[in-house]
Amino acid sequence: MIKITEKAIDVQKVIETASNLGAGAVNAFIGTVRNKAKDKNVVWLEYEAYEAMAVGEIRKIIDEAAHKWDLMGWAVSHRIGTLKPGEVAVVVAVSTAHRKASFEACQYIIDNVKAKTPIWKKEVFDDGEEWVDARPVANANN
Amino acid sequence: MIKITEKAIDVQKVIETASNLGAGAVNAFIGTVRNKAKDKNVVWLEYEAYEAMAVGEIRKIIDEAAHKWDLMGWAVSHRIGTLKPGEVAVVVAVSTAHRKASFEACQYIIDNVKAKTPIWKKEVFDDGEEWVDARPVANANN
Amino acid sequence: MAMRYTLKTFGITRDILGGKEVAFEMEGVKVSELKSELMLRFPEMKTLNSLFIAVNNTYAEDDLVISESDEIALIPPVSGG
Amino acid sequence: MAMRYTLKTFGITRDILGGKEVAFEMEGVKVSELKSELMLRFPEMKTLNSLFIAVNNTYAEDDLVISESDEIALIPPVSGG
Repeated sequence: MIKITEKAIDVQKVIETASNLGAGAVNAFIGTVRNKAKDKNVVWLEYEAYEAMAVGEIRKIIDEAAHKWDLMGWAVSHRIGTLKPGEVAVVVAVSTAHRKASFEACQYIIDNVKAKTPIWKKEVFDDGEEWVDARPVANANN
Repeated sequence: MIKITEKAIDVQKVIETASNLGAGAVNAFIGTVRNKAKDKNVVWLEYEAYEAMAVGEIRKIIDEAAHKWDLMGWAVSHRIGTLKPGEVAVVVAVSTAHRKASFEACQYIIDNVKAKTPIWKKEVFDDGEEWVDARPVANANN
Repeated sequence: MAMRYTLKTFGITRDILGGKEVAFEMEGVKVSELKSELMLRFPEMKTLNSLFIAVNNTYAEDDLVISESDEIALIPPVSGG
Repeated sequence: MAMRYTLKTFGITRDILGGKEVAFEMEGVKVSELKSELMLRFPEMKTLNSLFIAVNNTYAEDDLVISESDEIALIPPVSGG
């Protein structure tokens, strides 16, 4: 399951989707909205995705991971829209026969989802807003 | 939260207990009962714990992890009693500011819980039963 | 002959170009030419950490030839998760 | 003088000793002596991958001196998770 959604993510459901009777290990990564960024208070975040492409890019990453490790189940869900601190932005869950592979595969997937998937977030502070990582830090507040 | 329980583990609740508003990352490991072991069908598992000591040993492991990484939240729940394939035997969840530490800390905790905590499991097959890892493999079926 | 492309914008590129889908006319037919022309007309694009072009939902190489009917998207630095 | 210890058993050691809490008399007063005596009286204990003794909820070193009022537990190879 690959899902880009405006609705709150049901973490339990993502984990269940990734589970498998033959698997002994499930690893889940849950990315949540922090209440601080660059020492400023985060009021909310805005996420947007190029949805058609994002799903395809995540599928490529999953295929790579399934090739490197013996994935018995997997699920990725990414939220878009307006998110408040504490809310869940992304969940990646994988199941494997043994635990080491579950950690490695899950980390591979979230690292690549963050690096390659066309999804963007804007941090909205008390005193301004900023597209994350768009510009070098020195120009970030221009 | 450290819990040794005969009741089904509420995975979502363990994850929520480990979450923290200042954290951007939660990693959760879920150990489930496989339907196969040593190429035989697992009918059920029996888990038992030396409870008073197990809680203390897990606490030491958490303290070590909190010292190595900056844990913002954590929770460990281990099931005991009779478990069927597919059921959740253990959940470890930690939250940290950034994702790399969440993977490392969670893996450290589950690796050590498995190696050091006085909890035992017996695999019950169609044709016999066996305390896991109790004896060298060559003697396992004596 | 000038070509008329339709550009989908995301993140900071939407703020810079001022629209979700922007008509863009230019003589060039390659991804590299599109990038140069964007930097020329919108100098703020040069301040970004990176800019990729996706054509029909796939990251495109610089020498890919684009046509008016392609789905062309501007991909500024991603920051999901 | 023989001491009378109470041993808590877990996992396979319960099957071998045949009880959850087993009275165990011996002359020795050290963890190492308890281990040797167990191997002697229950030779099957020698087939285990490992055997630790916990005294008052903590893994005990071989030279620790035990007393009749201690909570003494046999810890065969653990297999949680």
